[in-house]
Amino acid sequence: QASDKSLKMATTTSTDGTGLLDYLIPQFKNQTGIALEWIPTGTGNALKLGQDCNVDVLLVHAPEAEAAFIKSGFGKDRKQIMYNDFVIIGPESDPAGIKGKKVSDALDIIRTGQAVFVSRGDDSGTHKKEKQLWQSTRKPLPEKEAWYLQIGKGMQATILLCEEKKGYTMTDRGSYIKYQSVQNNTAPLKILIEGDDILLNQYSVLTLDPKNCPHAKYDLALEFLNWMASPGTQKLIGDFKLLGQTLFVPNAQ
Amino acid sequence: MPEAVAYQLKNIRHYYENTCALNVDELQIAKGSITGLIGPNGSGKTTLLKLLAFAMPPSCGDIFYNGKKEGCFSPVVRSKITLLTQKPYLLKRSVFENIAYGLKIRKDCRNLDSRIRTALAYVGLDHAQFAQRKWHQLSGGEAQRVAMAARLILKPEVLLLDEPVASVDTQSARLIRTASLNARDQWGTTLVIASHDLQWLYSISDSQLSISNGNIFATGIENIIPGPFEETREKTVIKKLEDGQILTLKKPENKKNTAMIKKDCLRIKEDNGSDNQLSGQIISMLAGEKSSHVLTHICVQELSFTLKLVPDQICRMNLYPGKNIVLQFDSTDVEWI
Amino acid sequence: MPEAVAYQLKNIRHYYENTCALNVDELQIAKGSITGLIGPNGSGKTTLLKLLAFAMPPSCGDIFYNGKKEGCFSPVVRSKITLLTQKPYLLKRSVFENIAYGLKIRKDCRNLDSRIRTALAYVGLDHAQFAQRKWHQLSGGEAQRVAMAARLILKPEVLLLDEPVASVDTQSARLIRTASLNARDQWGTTLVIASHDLQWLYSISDSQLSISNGNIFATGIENIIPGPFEETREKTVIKKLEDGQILTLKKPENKKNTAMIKKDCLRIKEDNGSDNQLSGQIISMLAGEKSSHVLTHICVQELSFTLKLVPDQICRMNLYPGKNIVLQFDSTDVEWI
Amino acid sequence: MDFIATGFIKAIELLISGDAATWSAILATLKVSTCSMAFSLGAGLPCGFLIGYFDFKGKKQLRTLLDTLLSLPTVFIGLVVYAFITHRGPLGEFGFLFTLTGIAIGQTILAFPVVTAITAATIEGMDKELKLTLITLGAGKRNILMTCLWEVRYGILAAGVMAYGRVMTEVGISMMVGGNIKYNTRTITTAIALETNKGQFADGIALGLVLMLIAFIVNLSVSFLRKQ
Amino acid sequence: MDFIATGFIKAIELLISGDAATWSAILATLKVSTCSMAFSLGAGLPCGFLIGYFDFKGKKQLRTLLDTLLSLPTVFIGLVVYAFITHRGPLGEFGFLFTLTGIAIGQTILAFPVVTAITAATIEGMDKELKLTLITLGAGKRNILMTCLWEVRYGILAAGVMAYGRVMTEVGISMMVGGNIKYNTRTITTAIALETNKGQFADGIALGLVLMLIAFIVNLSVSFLRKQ
Ligand SMILES: Nc1ncnc2c1ncn2[C@@H]1O[C@H](COP(=O)(O)OP(=O)(O)OP(=O)(O)O)[C@@H](O)[C@H]1O
Ligand SMILES: Nc1ncnc2c1ncn2[C@@H]1O[C@H](COP(=O)(O)OP(=O)(O)OP(=O)(O)O)[C@@H](O)[C@H]1O
Ligand SMILES: [Mg+2]
Ligand SMILES: [Mg+2]
Repeated sequence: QASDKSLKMATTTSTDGTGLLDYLIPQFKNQTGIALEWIPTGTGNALKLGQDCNVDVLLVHAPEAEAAFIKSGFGKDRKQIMYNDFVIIGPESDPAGIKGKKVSDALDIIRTGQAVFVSRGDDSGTHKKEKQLWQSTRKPLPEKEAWYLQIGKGMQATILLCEEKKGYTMTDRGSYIKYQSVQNNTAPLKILIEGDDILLNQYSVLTLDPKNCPHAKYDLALEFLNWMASPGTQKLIGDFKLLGQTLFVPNAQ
Repeated sequence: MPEAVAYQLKNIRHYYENTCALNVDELQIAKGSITGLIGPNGSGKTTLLKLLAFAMPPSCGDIFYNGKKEGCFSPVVRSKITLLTQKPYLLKRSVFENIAYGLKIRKDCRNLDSRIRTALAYVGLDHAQFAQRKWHQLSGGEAQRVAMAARLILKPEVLLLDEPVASVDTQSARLIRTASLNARDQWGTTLVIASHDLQWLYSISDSQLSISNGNIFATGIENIIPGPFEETREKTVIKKLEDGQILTLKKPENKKNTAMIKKDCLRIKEDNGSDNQLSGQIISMLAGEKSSHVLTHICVQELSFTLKLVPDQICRMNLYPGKNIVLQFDSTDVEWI
Repeated sequence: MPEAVAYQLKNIRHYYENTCALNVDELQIAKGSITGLIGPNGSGKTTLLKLLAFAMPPSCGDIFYNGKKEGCFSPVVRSKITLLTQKPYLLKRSVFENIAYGLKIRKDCRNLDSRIRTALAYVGLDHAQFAQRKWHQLSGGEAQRVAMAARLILKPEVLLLDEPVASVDTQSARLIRTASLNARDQWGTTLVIASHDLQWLYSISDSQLSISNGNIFATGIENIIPGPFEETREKTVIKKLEDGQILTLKKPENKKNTAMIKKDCLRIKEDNGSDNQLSGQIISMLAGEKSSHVLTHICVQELSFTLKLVPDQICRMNLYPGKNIVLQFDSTDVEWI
Repeated sequence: MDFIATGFIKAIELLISGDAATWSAILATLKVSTCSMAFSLGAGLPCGFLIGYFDFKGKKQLRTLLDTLLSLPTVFIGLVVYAFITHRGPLGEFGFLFTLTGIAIGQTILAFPVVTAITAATIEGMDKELKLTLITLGAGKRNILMTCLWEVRYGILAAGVMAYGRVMTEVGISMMVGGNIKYNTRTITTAIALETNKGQFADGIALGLVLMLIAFIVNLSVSFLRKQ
Repeated sequence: MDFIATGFIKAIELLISGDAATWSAILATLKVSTCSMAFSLGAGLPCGFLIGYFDFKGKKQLRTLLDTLLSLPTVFIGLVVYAFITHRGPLGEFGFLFTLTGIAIGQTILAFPVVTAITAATIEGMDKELKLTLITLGAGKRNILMTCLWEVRYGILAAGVMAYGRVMTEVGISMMVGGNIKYNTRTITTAIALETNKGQFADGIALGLVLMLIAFIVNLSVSFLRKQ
């Protein structure tokens, strides 16, 4: 009985780590009777799991990779669900002096000043976004430079390493709020840049193409997709707060 | 009816790496016999016993047991033949469990306790005192005797004993002798026993095999004269002893370098007929198997000789241990091996 | 000048768990002496030797070496005293390395090769043939002899030997005897030797200690009559032998249950003066240390007795192994232990 | 430093309060570790025995190979198992992916060389006389196997606890093959990894302590096999 | 399945092409594993010897504790080490965090119980006669330690390769304490974890093979200690 009304979803660590799914999914179960299990992992691995038909549905945030995924015939439907925004954080003293600057200018200052910049370097949605920011400076991506640390870890670990190294990094707002809450709001890293258009981060649900994955539960996946986009759920997302701050902005059309 | 044969060995050679430790062209061991195995260290006694126990296959040659070629894990071999190894190893459990092990393997656990009591009594150990001891709570000789009990309890068809009395006191050696004879008489067990305690071995065995350098002689306790020898111009070789005395022996055939003299060919001086006259000293005299003769050890410098004497001669010549005598034998009585 | 004392033991008790394995009130061992240790299995020989080697501390009591109380890792003890253990253990390396080990520890590596050649010769092993063998490529007796060589090469002040000839052939036993005497004569080594080969032990030791149930008697090779005994109405106890013969002994003091008779108190029947008359058989006769007397073993059913006879008596009475005789002793000559 | 102290307190809270997620992870951990230990011991002990007991050509090479297998990274094992049991893999139809069974398979592969290598080393160090003694007492092949293993039981015990430690602490396989699904395939180690990744160090410490408590209880219960 | 085959080819390419990131990870792995093995052997062999050689009160309890330490999850060790060497921690001023030294410290803690436990078990299984023989040959305490270890060298070797396997395959410590910084503290295992997380399974397999190649070479070079 459980087997026909259950779904497996691969998702990024941020949706799990912030507690959003723990908040949403029981309601999904209540309303539809579908038990959803999720596998928190990197965006790259999540897409791979979908490609191999090991899950039924995806919740990820890498628009370009998602488009490619559908184009290759692995995915079928894609629906934007919500976004959050990225911020650039650094030591409160801001030794490089980037506070309030435009993103591309700030990155140029970091590059020329050789201030430590910590990159997730894990091909996650966040990492892809960060690379996009560097591209916006129209200079080659930093790689082996000593000040550019690619650490290949999750967001929290990246922030903590950044704190140790007294450097700068880019993070989604949810992770930053979480970081602050763990540190009892005495965190030495502060938000230095926010609100730039380029810093928006779109989350979408993808269903798998039944042609590629005939065994995947396409119908249930579609039900989940629609449920996520439904006005009720959208309101739930909007109401989800951590330390009194909204993390995700619902934007399903 | 010819005597039933337990073992038949044909053209056995055993090599450790490249050295030949055993070299037996032909050997038969009769059922129900007790065979003593005598030879210096490294002569191949243990090797032979391991082969007889089918604990390792010979490098080449065939061993027949009851007329059949057997292998290591043949059920006949494993359930009927047992070997008391030279360094007895006790399993890391109690004495009781050690002795019971063989029976448990055979799934034969009736009256276990009383049978173990009997087995311990065979080797002179008290059940109450020893049965529950751990393997490491025993003295050297006690461990040896527990190992012996673990073999006796199996009532084996063949009992191979490798120095069963090496570190055992005289009283217990006598018990082991009684138990061994008992096994033969009651269960028809065939025994092969290696030991350096010639007196003990002689008192238990029907016949003896001498081993030297891996070669076997079925003729009993022989006298071995090891090389080197010097050649002379005549057809003889000589050996000089430490005090200058000289042995003269007939020349060996090719390559053989160890001389052997039968006990019967040795005489304590009465006439002057022999070409070898050696002054030596009697060290010990032991009662032979049926008390009708006395085994006498004589030491001539670095050599030692064994003679069989009759009580008559001893009394006539007033022989006693410690007495200096002259030993003689003919150089032509020597055999080369 | 009084004889120098190597060891002095005072009120030594040694317990394994709760059983007392050794109980020595007072014992002295003179420098340069060779002491034989005789006793049945489990009597405490190995325990005593381990204590003398300071390899383990006694449960209580003091051991003085050269007048000083020493501990296990005192440099004097470790460099001067060595023990050949009952089960010789060879290190997992070549024979050469095994023998060299003690010297290497002492950082004394001059002429290593030639010294090892000498040590091997002491025990009758050929350097070319054995030096490079691995520890597991040896027969039982060869291993024993290698272990002996490893002790001899150290030229120790004290050499403790626990059954050095247990699985060694007669020829090598003689070599080990020579080497031991040599050690005493050349280096002044003090030796304590435990062995069940009484003939061999008797031929090497100046004096013997008998051990029984952990108790030591300094009087030499004694005759022990184990219990149980039955009490009679008079002031005696008796022991019935298997064939019905009866021994009568004076009553023991409290709790003692093992009887001992000195060799000198045993006689082969000439008169009729004793209350114990036992018919038995001579089993063996061995030459004593200085050839002036003959050790004679007599078996009376399950008991065995040892006598010291002079050649004279042997010739007069025409004694020889195998002869049936009557043994006699006075019940008052018995001591209880 | 604070988070270690906090972790201690949290560990006690987790256990007392009966936190459902924690207990589910504990249960999952116990299930897979029991399973994988049973299989790896069942296969590893005989294999180790054979390798240690017999002398054969190529033994040394085999031992070196076995030692190399000890360095199999858990993620690597996870990947390989994944390749086999993924939906499109040769064993896809059994649906082992993201199940405890899948994790157990991977952990068995992880523990097998550990058990085998230590058993082989222990059997090799065994007194050669034992072999001879058993044969001469009439032991068959099976008896020899069982008795030898029992004789060297301290070594075998070491093999067991070592493999157990390996299985209990691995993350790569559980993560890769199990998928770290809450209330299902989340084990204590993947939970620790997750908490740590979230920056919840105190929770990580707490779960680590819980894991060690389990290990302690298990080790205590096999310690009767130890020499007294 | 394909990615395993692809991984094989990629492994060869990585090594031949001299890929800078891979070689940097190889070097980092070699450095920390050598360091941590040296320290854990240096401390673990004597400790294991003492525990196995002497009989003392509480020995059994100590052994159980040691067995429990075998189940120290690497992430847990990583967290504890992190707590000490973070710049707010008691050893913060040394700046060990996110350095290879930090990883080596953690891995030493990981390998120490492994070495100690197996050494103790091996020494415990040693023939009691050896002890007596060494004493009677005049060996001092140091000689006894060294000779005993050499006598049971197959067991010690097992302890070594087992600890090496543990050190080579752990991810938690390297990740947590090292920080997985590319070209700096990224080791092969953290690189594998990363690639796997990225879904680059073939790269994960390739790096895993590289790791095992290193382990193979190391094991081969100590295999001369094995019985011939
Ligand atoms: N494993 C082995 N490898 C090489 N040579 C060996 C091995 N075992 C025994 N030998 C050699 O084979 C010969 C015969 O050995 P064996 O053990 O049969 O002698 P033995 O007659 O029992 O001697 P002992 O009286 O000392 O017990 C000896 O020269 C010995 O050195
Ligand atoms: N480790 C031990 N634990 C308990 N009892 C022991 C232990 N070792 C020896 N014993 C007992 O102590 C007594 C003396 O033992 P010891 O080894 O000294 O005898 P031994 O005279 O050397 O005998 P053997 O002639 O058999 O070598 C024996 O009764 C023996 O059973
Ligand atoms: Mg032998
Ligand atoms: Mg003894």
